[in-house]
Amino acid sequence: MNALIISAILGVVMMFSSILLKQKGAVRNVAVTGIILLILVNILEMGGTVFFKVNTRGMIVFDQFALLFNSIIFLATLIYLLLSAKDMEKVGVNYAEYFALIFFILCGVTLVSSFKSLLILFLGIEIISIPLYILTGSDKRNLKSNEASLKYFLLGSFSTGLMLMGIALYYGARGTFSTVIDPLITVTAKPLLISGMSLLLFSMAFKVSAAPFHFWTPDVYDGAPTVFTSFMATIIKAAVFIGFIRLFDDAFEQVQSTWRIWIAVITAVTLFIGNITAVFQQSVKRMLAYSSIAQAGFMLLSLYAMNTEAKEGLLIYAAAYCFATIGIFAVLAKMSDYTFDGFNGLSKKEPLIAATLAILLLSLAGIPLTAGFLAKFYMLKAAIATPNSLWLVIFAVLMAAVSVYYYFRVIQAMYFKEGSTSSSTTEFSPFFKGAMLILAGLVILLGLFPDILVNWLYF
Amino acid sequence: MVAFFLIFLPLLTGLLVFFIKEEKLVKGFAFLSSLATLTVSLLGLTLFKAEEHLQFTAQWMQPLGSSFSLKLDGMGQLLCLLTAISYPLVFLGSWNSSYTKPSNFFALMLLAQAGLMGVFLAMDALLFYFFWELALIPMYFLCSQWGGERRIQVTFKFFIYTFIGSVLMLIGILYLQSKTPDHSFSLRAFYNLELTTKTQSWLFWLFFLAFAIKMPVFPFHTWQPDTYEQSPTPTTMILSGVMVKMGLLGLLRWLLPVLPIASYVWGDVVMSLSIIGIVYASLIAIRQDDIKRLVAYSSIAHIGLMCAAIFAENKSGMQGVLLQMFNHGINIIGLWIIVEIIERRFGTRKISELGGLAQKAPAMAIFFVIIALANIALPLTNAFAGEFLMFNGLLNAKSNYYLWFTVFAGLGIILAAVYTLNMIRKVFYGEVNTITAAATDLKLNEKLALGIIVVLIFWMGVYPQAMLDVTDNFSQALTERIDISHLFRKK
Amino acid sequence: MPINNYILLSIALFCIGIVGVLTRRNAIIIFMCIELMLNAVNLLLVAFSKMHARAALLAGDVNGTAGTDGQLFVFFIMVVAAAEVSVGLAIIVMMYRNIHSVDVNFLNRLKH
Amino acid sequence: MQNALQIVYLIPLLPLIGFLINGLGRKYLPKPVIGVVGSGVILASFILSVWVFMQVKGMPVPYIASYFNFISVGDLKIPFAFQVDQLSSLFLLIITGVGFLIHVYSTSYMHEEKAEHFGRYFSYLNLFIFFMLLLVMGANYVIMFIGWEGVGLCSYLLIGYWFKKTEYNKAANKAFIMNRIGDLAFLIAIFWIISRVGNVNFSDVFAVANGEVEFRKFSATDITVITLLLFIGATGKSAQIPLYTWLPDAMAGPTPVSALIHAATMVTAGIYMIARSNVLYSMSHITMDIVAYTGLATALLAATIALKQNDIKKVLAYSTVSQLGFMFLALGTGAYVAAVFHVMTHAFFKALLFLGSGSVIHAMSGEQDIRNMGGLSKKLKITFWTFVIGCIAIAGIPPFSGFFSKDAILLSAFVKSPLLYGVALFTALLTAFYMFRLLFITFTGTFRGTHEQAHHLHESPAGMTLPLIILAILSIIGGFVGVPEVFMHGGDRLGQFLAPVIKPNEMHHVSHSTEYLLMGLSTALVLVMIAAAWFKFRNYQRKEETGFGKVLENKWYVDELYDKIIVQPLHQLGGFFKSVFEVSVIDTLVNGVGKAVNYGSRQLRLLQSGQVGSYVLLMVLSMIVIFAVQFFIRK
Amino acid sequence: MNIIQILFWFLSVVAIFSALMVITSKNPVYSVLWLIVTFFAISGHYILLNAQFLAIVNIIVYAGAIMVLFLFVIMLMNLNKETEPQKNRWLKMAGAVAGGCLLLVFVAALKGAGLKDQEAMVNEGDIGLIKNLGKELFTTYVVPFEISSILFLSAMVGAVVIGKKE
Repeated sequence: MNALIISAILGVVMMFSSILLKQKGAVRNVAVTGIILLILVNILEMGGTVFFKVNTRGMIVFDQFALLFNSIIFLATLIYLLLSAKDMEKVGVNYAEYFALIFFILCGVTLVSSFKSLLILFLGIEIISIPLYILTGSDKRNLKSNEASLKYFLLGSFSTGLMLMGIALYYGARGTFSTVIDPLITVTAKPLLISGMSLLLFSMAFKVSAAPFHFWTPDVYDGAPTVFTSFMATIIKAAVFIGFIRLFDDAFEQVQSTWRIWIAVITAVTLFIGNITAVFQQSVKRMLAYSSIAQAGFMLLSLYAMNTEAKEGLLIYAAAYCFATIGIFAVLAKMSDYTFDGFNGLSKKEPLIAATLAILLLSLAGIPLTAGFLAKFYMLKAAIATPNSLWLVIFAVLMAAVSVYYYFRVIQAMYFKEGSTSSSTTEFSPFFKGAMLILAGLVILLGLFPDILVNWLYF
Repeated sequence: MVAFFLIFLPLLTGLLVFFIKEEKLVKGFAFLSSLATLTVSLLGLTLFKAEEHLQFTAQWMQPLGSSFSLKLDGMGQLLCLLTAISYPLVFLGSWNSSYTKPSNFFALMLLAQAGLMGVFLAMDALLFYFFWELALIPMYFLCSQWGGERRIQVTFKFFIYTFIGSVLMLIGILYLQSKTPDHSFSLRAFYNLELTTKTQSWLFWLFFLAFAIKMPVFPFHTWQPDTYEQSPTPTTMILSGVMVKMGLLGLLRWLLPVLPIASYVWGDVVMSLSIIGIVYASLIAIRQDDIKRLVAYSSIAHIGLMCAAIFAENKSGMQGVLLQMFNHGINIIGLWIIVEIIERRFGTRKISELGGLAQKAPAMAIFFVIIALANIALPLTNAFAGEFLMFNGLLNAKSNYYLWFTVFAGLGIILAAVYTLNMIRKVFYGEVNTITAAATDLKLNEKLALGIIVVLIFWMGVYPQAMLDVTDNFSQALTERIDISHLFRKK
Repeated sequence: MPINNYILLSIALFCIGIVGVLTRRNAIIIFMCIELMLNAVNLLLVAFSKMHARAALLAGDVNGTAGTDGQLFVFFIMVVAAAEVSVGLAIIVMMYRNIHSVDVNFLNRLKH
Repeated sequence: MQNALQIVYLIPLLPLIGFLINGLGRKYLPKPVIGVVGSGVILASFILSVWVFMQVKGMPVPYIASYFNFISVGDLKIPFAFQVDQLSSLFLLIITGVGFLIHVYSTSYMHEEKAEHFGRYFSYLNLFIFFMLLLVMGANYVIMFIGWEGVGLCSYLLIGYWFKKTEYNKAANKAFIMNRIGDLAFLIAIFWIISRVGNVNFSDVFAVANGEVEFRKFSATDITVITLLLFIGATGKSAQIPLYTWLPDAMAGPTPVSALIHAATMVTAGIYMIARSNVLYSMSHITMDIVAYTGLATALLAATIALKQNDIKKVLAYSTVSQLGFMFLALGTGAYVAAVFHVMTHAFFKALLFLGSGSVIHAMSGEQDIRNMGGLSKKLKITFWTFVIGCIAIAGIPPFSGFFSKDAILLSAFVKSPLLYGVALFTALLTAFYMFRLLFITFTGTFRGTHEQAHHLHESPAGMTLPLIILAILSIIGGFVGVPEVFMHGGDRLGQFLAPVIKPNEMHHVSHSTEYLLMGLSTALVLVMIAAAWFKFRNYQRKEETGFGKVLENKWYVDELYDKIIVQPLHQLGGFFKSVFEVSVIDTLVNGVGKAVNYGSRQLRLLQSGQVGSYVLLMVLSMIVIFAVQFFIRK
Repeated sequence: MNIIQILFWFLSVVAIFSALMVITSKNPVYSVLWLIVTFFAISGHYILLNAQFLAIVNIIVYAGAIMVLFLFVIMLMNLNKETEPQKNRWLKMAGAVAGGCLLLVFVAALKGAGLKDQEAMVNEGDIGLIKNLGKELFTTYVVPFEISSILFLSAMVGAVVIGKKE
């Protein structure tokens, strides 16, 4: 609750900061301070200190899982702001508004991670989506950005329609929007429930860009300003995933046998399309878009397994994935050439950046010692515990091997290829380097000791 | 503590080396580090033989059912010693090569050593997997950065290939873990599993693929000649001398004892593949003109024999394999040292372009001939006892086709003689030509490295028992564990 | 009125909306079709709310509030729709400013 | 007394030390020192061998000196142990004795080599002696095998001693590889023995074979397989059909090497091995027959080839093959003692002949083609006369040594079957013919070489002639140790001496008169052949061979045949694997996966058309599919 | 067939017909107008279901505000002509067929929904009255209500960001 309210307030504060503060740096500082504040109040709430006692009538429940997840998301956002906030200046003039939107989105994220009513889920998703449409189109002169924004908006609204139909059918079957199900009540209108479940599945799959509802992802991620792509591809995706898993864990537990197979199919298709398509990409940004689809495929395994390990794993996955991808996007945002060749010889020019980037890429590829490995490890471990899952797991790891191909192309470019004559990068500030170093350290730390994260769950 | 230091020393020094700038210093430091590791390894064999020194367990990833547990058993002793010996040799033998960014090169080499040690010591499946990959990553960077012209594609193929294998293994590990009663990754827990034949069978292939690619066994070998050819030679030495042993170790520690029934059931298939590989690789080696590729194919043949002998599933075969793992490592490093010298001096690896080196560089010729002969298992050289025991194991295998296996594997011995002697003849004998006319003989450091190798060759050749004693308990326990005859008796 | 009638009607409207999205290329009309879909959902929700209200009544819950949540949800949908429309039209206008068209087929810079 | 024998390890150790000194010091030591060290260690070994020989005389059981565990795995324990008994001590004498003479000879023969290579040469020779001693002293099959392969190695090194010549190196490779084929069979035999006996000690193996061990037994198949495999091993080392072709090529090495390795010692290792395993062989008639017939066939084949060879050493080489065939014939007929006897006499006279030919070659400045020689008897008197003695000995004229040993073999062949005897006798006659052909072409008639050679002709130095003379004497008297019973009561001393190792042959049932008759027959016919040779070749003139002679000159085209049916196909297969199978099958498969992924990627990304309409369509279609499957199929 | 049923069927037919006209009209302005008709029909249904509050809100917000906004934008862009070029005929067909199939599948899926005896209360019940709804909204649903303000804020900021001239 703390985070929900504070983030809303912060959003408003940021709205006004553009009027009050002329200096962009000051705005940035306010935002960073705000996010740190968010983390603090959230951690306080984990410790039991709740500032705002609001009766939500059971529609929102901040349990340990949600709080821990929020902390991770806020931490990721902090890192994101530290690394990329400066690059937002390049996007457009509404600098402070971007931060306001980001804080509103975080507000939506807290809702999505803690809803117990479909209404809240719906509102949360919309609070996330609407600012995102804006952020995607924030580079107003850029036709790509326009296009991405409109595509995202149209497709997103379409999926909202699907979601609402799903909610309506759910309501028809259950008579309530609450996801807290009395296990004793059996639903008579099962087709209604299953149809509703399917539609919700589709729309949530759309939001997490799972195939075959992923089509918006590459275009939107590609078109959006890189700083915001970073935000969308990581924090938002992870947040929606938490919503996804909560929804299906709570509301549809009774029909698990029905949706599990579909999740399996969607997982397989997502892994396949994401990984395979990424192979041929020439632009790193677009590659990362496909890679985010592929990673979503892996995260779907947690949904498929839906056991304790899966949920723990999803937290780690979210953290690992967010940290790594944010870092890569942050570097990418500073490059003038988004193709793979743009990275040629980076290790010579910027050894530290190259090294940290390599670690992040290794993490995404799932190489041990990095958080990415453990994340995948958790997913596989969770999935293999469910019966008849072997084919899916094997498919998943084979696709992971494919993913190595495109992640390593970047490493190859950085380390083993000669750079072009002209400097294709802007200068990296020492601050940025330091932040990258910390990020890489975090990724490795998490890869070695996942306990530090998971143990919070059992406080 | 010995076990811990074997990993920790190279890891720490490896990380330190990154920050040294001066090339000489880097080399010296790396060399000293490798010597220190060797000392630790030797101490583990002599002064600190007691159980408590050889074991190391620490808490790690407790909730996952894993722990940081290391142990130096017989095989571990042997392979760690091999790793520890090969590094000083490699550094010494390639002392004259210079690299761009030497600190990175040597740091990665040492990190790879830490990874290798970890693979050989890990008694926990997750830890094993960790190190398995960790050994690979530095190798990937080493080969891709300092290799030959086609290094990037070739190394990448190698990497993806092995990566696919290892992720499949990961699934196997995960499945096994999910079946253990206390959800533990420890080796002991795996050993206590009782799985049905069917389950074992598919698990077997998940594991075997990983190991087969690593070793490599026909037909999963095509990454290997390319990689050996393109990698910088010190890396190739480690790859072929030490790293391929990871696959064999995997078979011996993680496959056979865990899945004994499947190993028995599929043993014939695996042995057939291995033995096809022996003949196949040997025949290709005969036609090779590139020394590196020749040695690479010869390595495939040798590894094929080891793999086959493992699946003979008797103590003689096991002991032979263990001994041969060590000796093959020593020998092939020796071969590479000379190959590297040749390549560096003459700028070519083409056998057809060389000739008459024995006149110009007699010491090199002598060393090479000795090592090459050891490589084809001449008696009183180190490989003999190993191959002897392996063949003995093969002939006494439980398989119905043991005689065929032995005969065809034996064909490999003959073919090995053919290609090895042909190479010696073409490279060292005959008249000198324009390329080799200006040849000079070995430098002191090269002589020293090769001298040590030759001493090892003869020592292990005359008194192989020294090593056999080290691994005796291990192979005894292993053969007892994989003995599934009691299952048949019940029926 | 049998609830099935309402379900069928809503579904029909919903599908008409989808067909519109599929077949039209004017961004505004596509958006309108989406609004149509939302309205279909609204109708269904109201029908369900009345269905549940009736069920509660039959079960003896006389002054219960059963079914209000459905209608309130509709209210929220309208709220959201309004917000969405404002943003959506802003985007469309922005698009139009740049390329002087609202034809979605022109949106093909981003592909593959 | 027996403990004194503990020091037998010195016998092989001394040559090893010589090898190390000469090998490591070859750059620093002057030639005389190398020569002295090289020969000296062998002399010391010889003295020790004589001492050992004295000790073992009449010793009922072999003395086994065990030093350390060579390989020990589970129940399989292979000690590094030496066995000293009558058989091995006899071989010790031959090896170190003849070896010493050849070392001495070499000091002169190789005098023109550079010190470095001179040292290398002697180190190889010493190493060879070391391995040969290991071979005969080993107390089990594995130690024997070590020596077995070791001598192969030395043979390889020495054949390719002049490593600049590609042809020589090829010959060396051929020798090594052919030997390896045999060695493989030997190895498999060892494994077979291990699987049945549990270890490889001679004593244990023979004990099991003799049925002295409970629980362990050889089946008839086991015996046959083991003995056959061992025999295949022997065909490699002792140059029998089908693995004999390396030996003539091995003449590429320096002549003393040919004398030592390819005539006197190494090639007889096969005979030693079978004689050593006589217990096993006696149990398998099939193997015995195969051994006998193979030996005879080899003897005949090699003899026919030798008829038309023009290289002085090649003739001797084929003669060696032929003589070895005789020995196998003896073994196959159960006359182990005769075989060993022939090994000994053959060592004397064949070493003599080779050294003699070396002397000739030395005098002719490296010329080996006898067509370019002739009339050398005038200039090379000692060489000539010793050569004559050698020829008489090999032809088998009493009382020269060859007569007795060959006679013993013929006799045992006769006992087995008259057919064998007939062919063997024919071969013996051929032997006499080609040997004297060689003698007459080389030493009589007129000189056919160049002027320069004629000018250069001289008798060899004492270092070379002295060994010739000693060997000539041995060739004359060497046969007396095995004078048959018919001539002398208490004859066949050799047989008695070896009795503890080789059980006397019981089937020796030939009347004395028959024996005399056979001896007379063979001697008479040999003399006829010599006379024929004299008339045909005393004034030899060069002429091209035609018809059958050409086939013989080209060695029945066996090398070409092997090349066609074995070498070439394997070579082709290797080429096929290398450039076709590896590339277009395996690599294509592996890379194909990558290519497929790439191709899939290229096609799959087209799905991302950029059109909102198609995206929605695809989404709707997948929804339809999922719904349809959900509600109509899965239920 | 009583009056309610007649009304139901009438409104349904109007809704579907006008909805179809929305998607088939060439002129965007007509589409907007047909959509307004649809909304009115739906509002009629609301009244039929005794959900007067929603009926009014629907007309005010949707028909009144939103559709006017649409109309306004269309006029602004001068799109009131039949400017839309022919879309790929096949794609159009495919779209229509896909939509039809979806409808079929939905209908098939929901036909046996197990709600055979369930009916929607028509023309009675007072939950749809403004009093009841208002009470609920400001007690139970006050939190979502407040949250929706955040949504509006963000939409507002967004509209400013997008709309503001640079």
